Amino acid sequence: MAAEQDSGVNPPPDSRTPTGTLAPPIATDIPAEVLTALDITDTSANPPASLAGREAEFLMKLYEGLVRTRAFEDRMHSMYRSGDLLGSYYSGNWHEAISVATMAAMRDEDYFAPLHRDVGAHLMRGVPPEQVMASFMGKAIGPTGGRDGTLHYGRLDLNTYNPPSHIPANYPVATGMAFAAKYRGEDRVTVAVCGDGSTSRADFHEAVNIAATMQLPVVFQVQNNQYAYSTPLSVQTRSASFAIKAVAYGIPGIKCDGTDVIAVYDAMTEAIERARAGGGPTIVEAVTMRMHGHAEHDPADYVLPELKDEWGERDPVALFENRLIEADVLTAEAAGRVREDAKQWAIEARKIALAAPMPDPADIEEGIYAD
Amino acid sequence: MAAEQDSGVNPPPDSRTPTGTLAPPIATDIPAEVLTALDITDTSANPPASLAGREAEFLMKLYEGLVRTRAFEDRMHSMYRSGDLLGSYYSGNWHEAISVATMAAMRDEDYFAPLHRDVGAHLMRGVPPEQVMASFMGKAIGPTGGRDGTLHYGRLDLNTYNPPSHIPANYPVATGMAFAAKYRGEDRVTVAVCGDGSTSRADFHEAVNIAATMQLPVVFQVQNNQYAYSTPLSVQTRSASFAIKAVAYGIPGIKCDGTDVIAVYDAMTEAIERARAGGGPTIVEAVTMRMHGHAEHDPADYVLPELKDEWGERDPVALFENRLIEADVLTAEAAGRVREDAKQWAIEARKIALAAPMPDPADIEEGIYAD
Amino acid sequence: MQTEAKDTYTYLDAVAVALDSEMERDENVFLIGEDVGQFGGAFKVTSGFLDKYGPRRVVDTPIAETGVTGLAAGAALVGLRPVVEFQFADFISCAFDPIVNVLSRHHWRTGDPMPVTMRAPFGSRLRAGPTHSQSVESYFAHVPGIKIVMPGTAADAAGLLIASIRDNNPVLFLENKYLYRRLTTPAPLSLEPIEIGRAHVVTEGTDVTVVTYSAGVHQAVDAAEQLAGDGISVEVIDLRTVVPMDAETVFASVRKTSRAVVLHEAAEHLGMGAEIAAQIQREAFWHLDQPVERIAARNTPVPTSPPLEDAVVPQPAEIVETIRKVATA
Amino acid sequence: MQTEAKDTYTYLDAVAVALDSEMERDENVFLIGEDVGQFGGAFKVTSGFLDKYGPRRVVDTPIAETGVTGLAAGAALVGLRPVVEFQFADFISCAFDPIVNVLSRHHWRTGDPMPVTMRAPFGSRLRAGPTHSQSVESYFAHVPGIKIVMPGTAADAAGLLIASIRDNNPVLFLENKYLYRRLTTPAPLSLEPIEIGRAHVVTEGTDVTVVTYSAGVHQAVDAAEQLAGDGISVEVIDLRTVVPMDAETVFASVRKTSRAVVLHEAAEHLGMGAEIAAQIQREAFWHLDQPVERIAARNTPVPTSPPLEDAVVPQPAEIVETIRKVATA
Ligand SMILES: Cc1ncc(C[n+]2csc(CCOP(=O)(O)OP(=O)(O)O)c2C)c(N)n1
Ligand SMILES: Cc1ncc(C[n+]2csc(CCOP(=O)(O)OP(=O)(O)O)c2C)c(N)n1
Ligand SMILES: [Mg+2]
Ligand SMILES: [Mg+2]
Repeated sequence: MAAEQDSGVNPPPDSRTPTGTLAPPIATDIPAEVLTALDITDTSANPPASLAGREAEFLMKLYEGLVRTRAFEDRMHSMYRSGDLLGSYYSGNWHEAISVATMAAMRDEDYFAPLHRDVGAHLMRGVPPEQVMASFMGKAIGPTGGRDGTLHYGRLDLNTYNPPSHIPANYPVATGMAFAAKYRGEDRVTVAVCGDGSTSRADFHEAVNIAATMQLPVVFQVQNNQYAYSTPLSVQTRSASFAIKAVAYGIPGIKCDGTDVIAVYDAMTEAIERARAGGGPTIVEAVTMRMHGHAEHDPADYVLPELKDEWGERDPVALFENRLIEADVLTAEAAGRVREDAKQWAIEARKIALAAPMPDPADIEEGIYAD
Repeated sequence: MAAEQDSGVNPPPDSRTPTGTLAPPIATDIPAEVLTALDITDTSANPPASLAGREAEFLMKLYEGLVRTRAFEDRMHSMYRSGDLLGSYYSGNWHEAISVATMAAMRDEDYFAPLHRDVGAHLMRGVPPEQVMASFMGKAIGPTGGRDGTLHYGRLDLNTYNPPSHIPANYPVATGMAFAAKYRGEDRVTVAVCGDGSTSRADFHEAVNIAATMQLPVVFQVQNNQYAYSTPLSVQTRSASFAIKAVAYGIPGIKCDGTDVIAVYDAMTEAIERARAGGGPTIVEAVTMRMHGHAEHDPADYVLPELKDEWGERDPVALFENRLIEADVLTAEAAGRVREDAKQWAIEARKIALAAPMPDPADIEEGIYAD
Repeated sequence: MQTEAKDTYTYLDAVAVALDSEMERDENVFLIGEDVGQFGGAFKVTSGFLDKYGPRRVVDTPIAETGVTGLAAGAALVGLRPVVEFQFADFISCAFDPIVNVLSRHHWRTGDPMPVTMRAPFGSRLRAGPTHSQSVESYFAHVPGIKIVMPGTAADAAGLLIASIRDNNPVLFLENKYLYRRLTTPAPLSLEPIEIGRAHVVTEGTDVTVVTYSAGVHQAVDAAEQLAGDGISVEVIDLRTVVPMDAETVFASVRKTSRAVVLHEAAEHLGMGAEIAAQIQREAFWHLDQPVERIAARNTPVPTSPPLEDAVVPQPAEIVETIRKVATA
Repeated sequence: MQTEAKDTYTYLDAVAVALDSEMERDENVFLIGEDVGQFGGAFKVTSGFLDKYGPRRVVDTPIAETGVTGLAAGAALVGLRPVVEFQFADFISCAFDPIVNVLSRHHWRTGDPMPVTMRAPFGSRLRAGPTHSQSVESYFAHVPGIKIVMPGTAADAAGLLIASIRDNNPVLFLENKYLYRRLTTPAPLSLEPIEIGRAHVVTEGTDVTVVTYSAGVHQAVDAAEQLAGDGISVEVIDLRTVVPMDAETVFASVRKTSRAVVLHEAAEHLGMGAEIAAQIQREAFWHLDQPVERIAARNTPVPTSPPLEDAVVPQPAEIVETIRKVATA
């Protein structure tokens, strides 16, 4: 019977363990000199990025962002469980450092093209939390008034693109936003985000290649959370890392620890400032772990327990909190207050979202065409 | 006025000179050790591959293939000019060494997924020359009986896929043929061919990535002829070479001189035998120059004269003929006979094609569905 | 595994059982798609298949709809019978190019085989919004060479999927995800193939013909029952396969009833209803007492929010009233 | 440059002049596509534009239809007005996904602007075979939110292209490549925009209405002239834009003539003729003396060989006879 044959096209399931944990293949397989010659930086195996020389105000801003994002996520998880949402919720747990650092490294006028795990980024950009909630509830106060839902809450007035589900359709769109900025001689940068799985698609390849040949001011961030739905990295790509894919496009690549908010901030800052100065695109890979299911309905029992345990230790919010306390930027007591504030803020948002009306269908056929 | 501004998104036209001539960027920019560490071989700047230890019979087979292919090309050029064809002809001049060497490196039972410049490969695989001509004339004896035309003459009974115009649609199809061979435990290899321009598309990326993760027995050949229609390499990609794009997929890459039939043979043989042995895909880049227009209607005046001159010297047929004569494998007289035979063979084919009938439209609506 | 013997089979079970039986029967059949292996697919249709058939025949892929569809074409060309799963029908847009330019035309161009089955869960009413609710049959129905199969019942899902896999052509097999777990059929589940291109007269009637397919069948039958109470006799035709379409069954019915309504959840403009109405008015013109009416979604994307989605996709009251109007005008 | 003052303008000249005038008028308009720069495009429409406008506004791209279309969407979102050239309409299949899932729905979802013009040379009769002869309007006409403009004359090509570029929506502007150099219009060429969504009654008549667009207009007018000799009065309507369609003009004509034929070179099955016939039979049912007939390509790909292509795409005799039959039956 077929199942017993060993001419398997894929390796058998047990051997398909995810690769790309923080002892990354590129650091072990490819010598550092080689990476340097290729313009690939890998800081992901380094000790945490140093806090030295960073202003307390800045560090506290990051911290508050992390805590708020986590508080929001926690609220969404319980809203999912209590049936407040129309469908599922795409958790960004363990992505908080990436979202918050990315927003900190960007200017308000920079364009942002997110995907589904970037809730923290939207919150940092100024989308009120009740609007995000409303998007998952079909409420009239959602950014699309209930026409679209779930993760589709990008607001162009906040220089953020609202992507469709098709991943990563935001990548080509981001090249266009960057094209426009360059066309007009503005020094805005565009940041596009996708996941490890999204890198396998047409849109990734065509967008990065176009942006590279045109030297557009865009940063392509890959949030490597080691899974695409149930699919581990080994089924997604055979390349040594996502950062190293930059070689195929003749641009620089950076790989960093996605649970270290400072490391992500430094990587994104380097890439963004290079783009702003006319140096073209960079691929920035931030490595983390998807700690929940693809969305809340998914128990994710395909994830190896060891991997969950290993990464469970690396909570980007707790890690940063501890470092700030160690560095005397924060006290445990102040941290408690920040957390409590954030919790109340999220609870308040839920109240508003629950009380908000459903949209009126009267004009649903309008708006197919712009005037 | 806009034309005078210098915030150009593309570099100004004059600076868009083609890169990637045989002093290739990767050889100069990226140290050899780096390429080795990445499993990229670049023999394209080497002296011609040695003839030592190759059997005369084998060398003569290559030579005859080159001469026939050239004779066929010459006939097609004049048939285009005399109005024998329905439309244009896509010349494979200066691609002859790639086609002939590739076929020599393959077994008959290996699958082949060509594109539009591979006429020599079809001839070597056994497509009668009048059938290829008929395909450009809409004649009933063409491989599709006039339903399709021009370059669409792949014959599955010769283990060759017949591609549509969309480039490189043959790449994903080739992964499927390779998948089937692996599925059945056969040791057939599949070779897929595309041009430099085709590498920018979805199909290239998705196919190579899939084949790499599944370790399918397929070789992805890129015929880098430095132009895609009018588009030079610098507009197509910023990567140092096409071979090095293999890094993005975690597979080996080889770059070779596409005007040296032995160099291509060696590169393809290495890649094919690796695939046959279960070692997965390779990207093989063969560098040449497109010496005619994209097709015969195109005067190609966008090509820099220096480039045409430089490459004009590198006629793959003449180069090999001279080497065989130098090595005493061939005499000038024998060469003349081979050339004259080939010319008559092509003239004969034209006669057959001209005399062939047009297809009968009676059953044109049949065959939409297979039984 | 959804394929064990059961008392009743859901629409989803039926798909799984059909897949299982074809894989048992023919070594050349294999499954390929995103998350179809250990995870069993986003809707769990292929749950347990990896354990039974192994990674050779149940193949997880990168996220690459273009490439995977092309791969299926290449494998089919040389003798395999791939069954591709699209996670949602909406993502088939990413495979539009190979479906149109490789799969659909290849046999006509060359005579080579192209037996690829493409399974995709489609449709609305799950509050899933514009990019998880699309009806995609019209994207492909204009293109010669693709068959489009859209079963409305669990029994048809099984029989038609078996026929699709055995068919030597590219078949788009569109599973209505709203029905997956809402519809059941009692055992035994027949594993006889059901001929592609044969409609099924679900309820016979004399006053008006309703031509529909997929979930529309149930909406039409519900409406027919309600209208029967008012003395209106509705004939409901389930096309089952929209390409090729069993036009003769439709024309025969309309010649009898003289009135016709087409119902589908795809948007009206250039939906299948346009082709069906155009054919009916041509072939049964002298029998028609009323113009052919179309009941379809508004010409908008499918919204997420419940009141909005309900305003866009056909609702029971609209269906009943439109049929009544055509039957009684 | 095809844009200098001339005595007569070809259809191709008209497109070039319109592009030039919009680029002069609006700094936000830029051209993007494969080989559009120094080479001037595969059909030489943009010849000379690089010299005049420079590489900032005339942008050659890698071969990447998906990516370039997405790029255009992003640029349009933030204030530019991209004009994308597809080398052949056949290759727009590679941009189906972004057109459907990004461009078409974005304004409806968000209220954001999406002014992208997509130019593509389409159509048959050039012996160019299955993948260089496609008519692609039906691929997109089912999708809400895209306008589809298909001029049949040089003057309309200019006026409608200007309107398309100024339109705040994604517009598919389909140029009939058979007409490029076969059709001329005398100077002066008007550069007034022509409203999108307005049909043009090309010849007035009383016996039968022919609804058509693009090259079909000339085939219909030729047939009308021939039939006039037999005393049959044909009204030819050039839709000019197939989405949105000027249905009122069509209905008014059919109410007058009581007979209708739709003509296009796309395949019949779910071609625009299906939608048009379905609408006519509904809105003018009581006026119709005959069913609406469709003249269209056979439901096959477009073959290369002349006798085969002629058997597939509508020919003059078939057009004349079908119109005569409908007019006189
Ligand atoms: C073109 C396309 N195919 C399939 C999907 C379904 N889908 C949504 S998210 C997802 C996994 C994405 O993985 P990754 O890019 O790693 O992002 P992550 O969810 O891990 O953040 C898939 C397969 C999609 N949205 N688009
Ligand atoms: C998807 C797609 N877009 C555009 C074209 C039109 N086209 C045909 S060949 C060609 C250039 C191909 O260049 P390259 O891949 O370098 O091959 P070469 O012709 O140089 O051998 C283009 C743009 C096409 N066939 N398919
Ligand atoms: Mg992921
Ligand atoms: Mg080339």
